[in-house]
Amino acid sequence: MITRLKEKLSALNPISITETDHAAKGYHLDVAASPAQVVAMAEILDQEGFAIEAVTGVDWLGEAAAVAKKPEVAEGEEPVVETPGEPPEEQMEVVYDFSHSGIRPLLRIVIRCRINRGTPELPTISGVYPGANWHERETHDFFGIIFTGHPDLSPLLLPEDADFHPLLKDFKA
Amino acid sequence: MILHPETKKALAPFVLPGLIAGPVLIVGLYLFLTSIPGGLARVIIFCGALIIFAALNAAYLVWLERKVCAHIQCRIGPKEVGPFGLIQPLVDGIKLMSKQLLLPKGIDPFLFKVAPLLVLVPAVMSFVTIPFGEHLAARNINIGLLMIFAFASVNVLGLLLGGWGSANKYAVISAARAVSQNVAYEIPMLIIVITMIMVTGTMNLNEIVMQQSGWFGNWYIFRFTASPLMPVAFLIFFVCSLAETNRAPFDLGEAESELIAGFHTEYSGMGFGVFFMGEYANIVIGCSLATILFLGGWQSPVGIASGWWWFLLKLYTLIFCVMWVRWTYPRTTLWGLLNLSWKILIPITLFNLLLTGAMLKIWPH
Amino acid sequence: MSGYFKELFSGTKSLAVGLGITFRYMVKPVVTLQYPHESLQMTPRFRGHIELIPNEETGEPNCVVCGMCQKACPSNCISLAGEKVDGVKGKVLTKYILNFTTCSLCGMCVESCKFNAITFSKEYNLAGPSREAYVFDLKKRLEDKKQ
Amino acid sequence: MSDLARSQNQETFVLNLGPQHPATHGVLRVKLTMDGEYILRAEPVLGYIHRMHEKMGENRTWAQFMPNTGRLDYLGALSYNHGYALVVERAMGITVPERAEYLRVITVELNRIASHLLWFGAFVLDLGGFTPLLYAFDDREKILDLLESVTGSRLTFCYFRFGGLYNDVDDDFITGSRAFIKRLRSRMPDYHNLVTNNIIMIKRLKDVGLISAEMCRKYGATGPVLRGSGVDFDIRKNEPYSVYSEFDFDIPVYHECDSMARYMVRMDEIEQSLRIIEQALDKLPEGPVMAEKVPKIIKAPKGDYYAAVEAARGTFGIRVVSDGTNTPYRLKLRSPTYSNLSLYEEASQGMLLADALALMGSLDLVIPEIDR
Repeated sequence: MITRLKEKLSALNPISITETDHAAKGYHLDVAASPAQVVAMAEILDQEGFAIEAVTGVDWLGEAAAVAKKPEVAEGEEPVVETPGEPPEEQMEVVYDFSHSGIRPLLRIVIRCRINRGTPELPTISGVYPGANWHERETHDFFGIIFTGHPDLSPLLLPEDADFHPLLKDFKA
Repeated sequence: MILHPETKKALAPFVLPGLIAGPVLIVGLYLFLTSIPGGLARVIIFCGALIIFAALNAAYLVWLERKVCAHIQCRIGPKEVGPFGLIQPLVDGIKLMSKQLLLPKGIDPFLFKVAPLLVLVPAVMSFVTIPFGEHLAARNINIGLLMIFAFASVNVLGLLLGGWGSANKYAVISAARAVSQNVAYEIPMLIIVITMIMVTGTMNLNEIVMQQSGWFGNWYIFRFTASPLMPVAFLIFFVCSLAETNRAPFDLGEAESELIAGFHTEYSGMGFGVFFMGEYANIVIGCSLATILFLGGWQSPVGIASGWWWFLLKLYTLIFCVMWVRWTYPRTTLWGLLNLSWKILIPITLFNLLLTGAMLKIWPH
Repeated sequence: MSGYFKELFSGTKSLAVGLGITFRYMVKPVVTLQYPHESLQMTPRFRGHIELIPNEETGEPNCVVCGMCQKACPSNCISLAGEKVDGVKGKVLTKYILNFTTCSLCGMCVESCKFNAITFSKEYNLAGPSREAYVFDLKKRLEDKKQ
Repeated sequence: MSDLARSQNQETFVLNLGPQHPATHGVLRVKLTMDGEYILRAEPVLGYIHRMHEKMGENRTWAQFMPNTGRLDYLGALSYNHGYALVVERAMGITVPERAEYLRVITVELNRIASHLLWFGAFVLDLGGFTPLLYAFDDREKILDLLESVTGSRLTFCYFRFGGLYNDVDDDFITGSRAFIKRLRSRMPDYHNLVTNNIIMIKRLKDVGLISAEMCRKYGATGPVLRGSGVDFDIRKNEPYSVYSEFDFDIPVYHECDSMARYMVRMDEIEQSLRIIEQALDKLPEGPVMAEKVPKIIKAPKGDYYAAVEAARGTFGIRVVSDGTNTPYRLKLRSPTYSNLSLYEEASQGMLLADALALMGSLDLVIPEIDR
């Protein structure tokens, strides 16, 4: 199953596709995709009989800066002075969890999709999985990520007039 | 029994007088009521007594219901106010009466106010023809049975107007439910009543009771020569009276987990209280009729010492059964209810009607 | 047609069985506790609000004001202060305030304490007229208890 | 608007069910578009008890978040404790001592029974039967007494720690649990005779509220909802965690897809849980209840981790993203009823109000868990 799935997903040319150790990580297949590939992947998983578990986001504010900085310099060494270049774009990540209920042991797949923090947009998969509707709405509530084509992105868990996104790392209550 | 010491102290002086005065009052009342000659004065005095009876019944049936349900659920129920919580209904009544009758915005004030009365008044009026004892009926009219059913069908109007007048969606749904339910259940009930009239040959309630004198084999529930289905007829009559009075498992009108409180959602204070009194008065009427038609009214089961005490005993046993049923079953749905009426009760009662007719032809009474 | 009657009979029977069960429970003894008149003994591990433990010899609190409980508390409801007194190891507690309105009774504070200074009380009859009534001064409570 | 309304071209109205309504078990609001008593559209409106637990997780240390898990699903708090403990143990690579694992299973299963018992009572209450609620509470109270004697609290348990348990159980708990198993087994026939076999219940639940297996998959519904649709899926069997693989128990599956099937799944699960507890009590090994090599200050290695447990209402999944500090970087709680409720809009279309409320009851909603 897992090899077949890997082949099928590889056909879409994802950024990366790795098998992970379930005992250490809790899932079997970790796929990094670009926003344009998400819907196609969801369709493949749907055909294979996967069920949607959750959709969520992770805000990587400050990560780009950390990566741009040199890794920690060992003591005693002269720190290398970086030439200030173009600051890399801050990013957010949308994480899709899928599981297959028909096989034992259970197969879990994670699809990650990096998007720019400034323009957080990616297509919705609620057309493929109606269950993604609420999860995407929730993700929009918490992160402000816009799922294009989503039927209704009004706040679900937050108050109906909420204009803040509490899980952003720069949100202060 | 656990009593608050303060309550105990306050109650102590009333215990002995109460024990003496209670029976004296009851006997006196009985002698007084039976000795009044017929005529307008008798009806008026009886009506006064019946209103008090209905009000006390409503109050104490609530108490009984709370006790029965508590014990079914392995609890104690009311126990703090008075011995065994007996003062609780009175205190509740005072509370209800002292509350504001809130008129919500957008209601029809006239319908809203008149609806509870439309439930209570016909119920109390129906008491007029009920023979509690041989001479203990306000008015012994020869179409008593007909009169009770005439009044009983006004009852549903109260629910409808109350629900409609409340300007509340839950109340309107509930009113619509109550009406369709009442219409559906009036049919099997009336078919049984027709059967009983065929058997008894009279609509005079006291005469019906007289016909069942002697031992309990003479009660109509066991009168197999009239129809072998008599116990079934009694059961159906009982079920129909449950449905007519909107009692569980047919309490669709006030289905609390669906419609909050149904037609009386918007009622507060005594508006609600009157609805409640009407409901309990209707239960008493329904059970009284079942007692009179099938269980021999005030006749003793062994043929001696007949009197009003037998009537009350049978009546309250039936009322206990009503409560017992309520605290046992879940609620039916509207479809389940109508299916039961149209697919089961009506065919059986119709069959019973035909069977009784045939049997009467073969063995005339 | 036979299904109709079968359902009729089985249905009626099921209803009668239900009535039988409720009647059986009705004559059983009650299981409830008449609360204000009777009350329960809490189990030894019951987690009420916290309480200071007095030293067995001196009767003074065991607390050395290390502040671990304060740090462990997820809802910041503990505030304490101490002062240095000569001849005593550690600090001496001067103030221990538990803001019980925000406490979630998780017990992290008791777990984090290495000096056997706080424990759970067994109190559960808690009612008060105002929020302020639930800002407990545990040191004062301990002193009141001593008397 | 659905076809039903269009074809009849009747006036419709909106009924606002909740946020305070006897049937919604808390503060759930459902906006119903109705045609008479028929539901055209039921739109759940959430968030009335939203507390942003995920943000709280980012501001607390790993250990400090543990009490929060008990506040998500207050009826099955221990399962949630377990899920969180599992994910952190997975991240840290901690192995839990055997005795602790067994005790976790025993307490979680007791908690599951308590949750199902309360659901049973509340479900019958939704259908208008009051008395079974009190009987179920009577039994549940015994479980709460048992759990109180080990955990110290009666509802929002916080008993599990990373690497083991808060404290060990005593013999009273063992004998008490055995007595409870006996007691509940003797009372289950009463429940079945009083409720399950009751003709009114059967008429109300049979063929009502159909949820197909396909619909469950599309919406991610799990737990008794999925098992009532004929899918043999249980995390305890499909992705065995803790020591569940050592017990002999069945996963009740019903293929009718109706409310009755979901009801029966839960009732059978109570019996299966009793079986698990019985076996666990028999096999309970001696030993410590806390792993030795647990660091004082938890700092999960960088990376993201996922763990799922079978809670009383379905799969509770928890994803943590760690940046190597003493607080989680991101904490995602995947609560089962959130997914289960999301299919309500589709499933309740064209139903009668009373049946739709029965369907809602059969989903076993716990609102704080949905709103988080």
